[in-house]
Amino acid sequence: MNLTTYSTDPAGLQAFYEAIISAHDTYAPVEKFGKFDFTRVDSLSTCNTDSPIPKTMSVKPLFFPKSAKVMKYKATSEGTELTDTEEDPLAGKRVVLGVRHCDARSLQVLDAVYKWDYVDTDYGKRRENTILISTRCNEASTHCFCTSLDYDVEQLDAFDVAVINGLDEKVYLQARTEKGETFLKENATGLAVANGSAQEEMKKQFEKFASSFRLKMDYTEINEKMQGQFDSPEFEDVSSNCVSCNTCAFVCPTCHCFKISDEKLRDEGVRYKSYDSCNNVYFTLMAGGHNPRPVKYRRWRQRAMHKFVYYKERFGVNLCIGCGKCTTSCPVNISIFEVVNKVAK
Amino acid sequence: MICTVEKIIQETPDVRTYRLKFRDESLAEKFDWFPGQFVEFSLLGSGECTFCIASSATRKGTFDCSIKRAGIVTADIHRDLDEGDVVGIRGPYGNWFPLEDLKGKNLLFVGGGIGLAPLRSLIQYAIDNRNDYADFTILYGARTSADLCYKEEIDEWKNNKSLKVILTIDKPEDTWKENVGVVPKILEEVVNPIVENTKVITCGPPIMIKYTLMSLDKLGFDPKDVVTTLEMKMQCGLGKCGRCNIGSTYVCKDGPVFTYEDLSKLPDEF
Amino acid sequence: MNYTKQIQDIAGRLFSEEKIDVFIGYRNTGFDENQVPVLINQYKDVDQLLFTDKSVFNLANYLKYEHTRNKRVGLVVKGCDSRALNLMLTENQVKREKLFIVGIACEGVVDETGGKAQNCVECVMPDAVVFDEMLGTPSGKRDYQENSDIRALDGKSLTGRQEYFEEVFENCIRCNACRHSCPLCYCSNCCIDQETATLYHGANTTSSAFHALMTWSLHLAGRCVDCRNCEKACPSHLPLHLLHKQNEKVIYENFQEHLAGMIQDDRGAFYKYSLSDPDDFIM
Amino acid sequence: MEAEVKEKIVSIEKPHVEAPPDWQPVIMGILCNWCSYAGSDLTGTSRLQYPPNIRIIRVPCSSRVDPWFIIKSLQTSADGVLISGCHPGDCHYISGNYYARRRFLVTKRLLNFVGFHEDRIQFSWVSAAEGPKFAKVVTKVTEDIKKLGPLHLYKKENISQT
Repeated sequence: MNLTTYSTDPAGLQAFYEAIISAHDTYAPVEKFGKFDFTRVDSLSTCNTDSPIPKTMSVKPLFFPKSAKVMKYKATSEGTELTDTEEDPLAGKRVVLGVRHCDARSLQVLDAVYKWDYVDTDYGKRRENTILISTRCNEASTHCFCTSLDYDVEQLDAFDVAVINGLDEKVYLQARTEKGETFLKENATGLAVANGSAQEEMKKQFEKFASSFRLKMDYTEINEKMQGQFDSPEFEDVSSNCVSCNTCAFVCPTCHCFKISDEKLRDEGVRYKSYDSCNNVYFTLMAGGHNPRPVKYRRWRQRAMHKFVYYKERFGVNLCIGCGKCTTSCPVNISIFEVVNKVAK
Repeated sequence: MICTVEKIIQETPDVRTYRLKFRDESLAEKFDWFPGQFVEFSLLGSGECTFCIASSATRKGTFDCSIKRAGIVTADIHRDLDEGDVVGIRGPYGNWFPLEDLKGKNLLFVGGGIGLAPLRSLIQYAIDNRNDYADFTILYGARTSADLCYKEEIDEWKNNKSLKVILTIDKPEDTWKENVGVVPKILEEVVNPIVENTKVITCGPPIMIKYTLMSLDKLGFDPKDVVTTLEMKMQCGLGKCGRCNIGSTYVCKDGPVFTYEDLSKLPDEF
Repeated sequence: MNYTKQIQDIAGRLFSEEKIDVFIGYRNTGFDENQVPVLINQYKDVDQLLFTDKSVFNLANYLKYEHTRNKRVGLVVKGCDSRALNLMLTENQVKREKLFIVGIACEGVVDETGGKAQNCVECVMPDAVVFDEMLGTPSGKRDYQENSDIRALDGKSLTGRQEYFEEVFENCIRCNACRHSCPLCYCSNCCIDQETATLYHGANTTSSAFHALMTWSLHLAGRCVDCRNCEKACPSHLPLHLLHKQNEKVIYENFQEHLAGMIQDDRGAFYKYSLSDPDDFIM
Repeated sequence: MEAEVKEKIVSIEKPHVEAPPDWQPVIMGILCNWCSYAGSDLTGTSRLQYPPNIRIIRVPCSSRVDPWFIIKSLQTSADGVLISGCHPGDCHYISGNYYARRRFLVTKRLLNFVGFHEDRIQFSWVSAAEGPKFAKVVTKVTEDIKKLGPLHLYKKENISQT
């Protein structure tokens, strides 16, 4: 497979984006109440493809919305009629702009759970019909540690097109998958194919980016050490100032737990699948009153162990991609990086 | 799949058994399950709940779910569901009792309260394939005599010469002629099972399981020979929603039937 | 405003005299300039404590968790935090004799941008109202100011407000962080928690967000002390203070200038009445 | 005059979908057992006419009305809410309606603040002897809400797709 790299300048990139927006169903970060959400956009001026990571919600809601209809029913005197949900609003062909590496990677991680055993068709369709155009950051933000986790940030193929800044105001667009290659061929009409030095420049940019990280760890070591730490007293310590507010799980791009609930109105109703979080007391509370995880540190242990041990055991990847979103949105700034490092000590 | 409630049996003040029949006859043929598996039982408007199938596939045509009134959905089921009503069923999910391993062995069933439901499935299966198994003992306990499930069926079992049924209740009552005491105590004192060539299948409230496992240990049972089914909150039954996660195990896919040996390898979170 | 030294001294003294089991204060994360709450159990950790104008989170919140239950607790409270604590004491959530309260005469904390936070600019009572020891010079009660955001929204038409709030409720993801971070939301079974389902089964829709946030804010009406823990916790950055400030304004204007938690044994505006309450909106 | 009023209302309530021609408002009426419910009874026994749009729920006292009742009914089926209790001073439980009055004011103002027209939530004091007043109140509320049209805000039916 031969993947092409195109080169352009910031103005050319803007023009490229604009062309995409006018030709496709496009989603990009739009500012709302001081944070950025991936929303459908009609013009480039309303969105910010370069939104700062800590203030941007993850791309997860585009694939796993906060509340999705599973089915509908309607009871009449003749009987009950069940219908599948109407057209899924997220299943159409679309392009997502301004995704970060970490976000794109999170979808690869989610693929593992959604595609084992029973395959989630809705999710699969949304994934298939989406083209991700990802921006590589120039600099790490305070809580980022994506380079420390088990994937190659430089050669990541979780998205279709990579946008990478080069030297002298140059921007490179690189196809990373076949889907991206065809997409670029169709859409990058005005752009020149990059010359020989592009690869090197991108590497340089990556090195500069990688050296800007403040948080670094060795994930293999963490994985190994965490395995034996189920009974670690540190969990009680690190979770003592948690307020069990569930924010971390709701903003986390890889958290995928959900609940199923029915909403009814008179004789009709909808069954929804919505987010849930293991930090919630009710998460494992059974009807009989038995709760395997009644206290805070047990729930935190589940969260940390699931991210760094259990998921790895089961699916071979860590369930954390190092975006630091949970830390920035946590009201008391509990850092998952700090937690796992303390526990693994 | 849509099922019709054929019959409701009031087992105890708060447990009812719902006998379900497929509305679509052709589905009934295809629907096959093994003892220990569970279904997702859905009452529209209230939600979904996980229940184990309390009858054996050897008695085809209908299947039973025993439901104890405990939470929101179960309360709605008790209140709203009448004979002739329809419910949604997904399943069967999960794994089942290791039927092959049990062949030729002595079976000791230890059940408590509503925990007899998954055992009943296996008991029925075993009764229907009686020649495959050696000795047969059922130890069943409940809080009071009124809380004993499947009373009629227990009488039937008692009359069956090839099984031994031992009942116990926690609190003494005037009319009660059988054992009094918690299940683990009776297990040690009255049943006193032979350890050789015996498989123990147990299910009940978490606290009972905990002490039963301890006394089984004391009696000298190999953890391999003790089988239990776990209760864990589940919602999707498909290994997606992450609720039934214990360690890297999904109870809904890898369970709910585990041997004591498997359980001791899992983190202590059930 | 920097009381680091004094707080360390007090906490050290309390631990050495064995008067407390836990001390709740702030510490530096070591990652960025933000401060996080910390629960200290022993004397040797006392030097982690600090207090500056970045000590934002309302620590009274921790009195509702298992870590502090049945323990003797020392904690640091600013003006707004102490009002929340006052209400918790009045509503019998904590026992006064188990607490050692370090009150601060607060000069205002900073917000995300580094300026003085809005609720501190409009603060009516910067000094702790309940304390065992006071740090700083009390500046006394200030006049009530109407919130500037409320005034701006009141100036809008009904349609304008409607559009604005529709967007607010649409962006809510129903994580319930607001309720969990609120010190006065101490109910163990909350009516807006999805899974207790006394009211709501829990799809994360706009409709359910409207329902949850409105019910929640009305439960806090006349009790909210404007510490803005909820707003800090909200991952969607929703302007939750608008709902509370609106209620506070109506209550202040109509019910004898009531402000929550200012006086001990004052349970809140809805627990008392006056014969002269406005009646003109009723037919 | 009436056209003018209607135009004004249309201009201030947003997703104003043209009401179907046979549309009738659904009004949730929450009445106190001792005064207003007896009052409505009297209206009936006196054979006074009032619009049938009101759906009545009886509560022991107007202070039994949690603001949540109002929110929930607006969110599910109702286009408007009417709550009625004893006159101040006449409460069967001595002071219930004084407490209720405070809550009602805050609730009404908050709902108005987030975009509900203030006529959608109405309150009245109706004693057991005021049958004609009850008929008048219900007629007025029904007319007010008819002018406003169907309520679409935050309804469960039109919950957003995602």
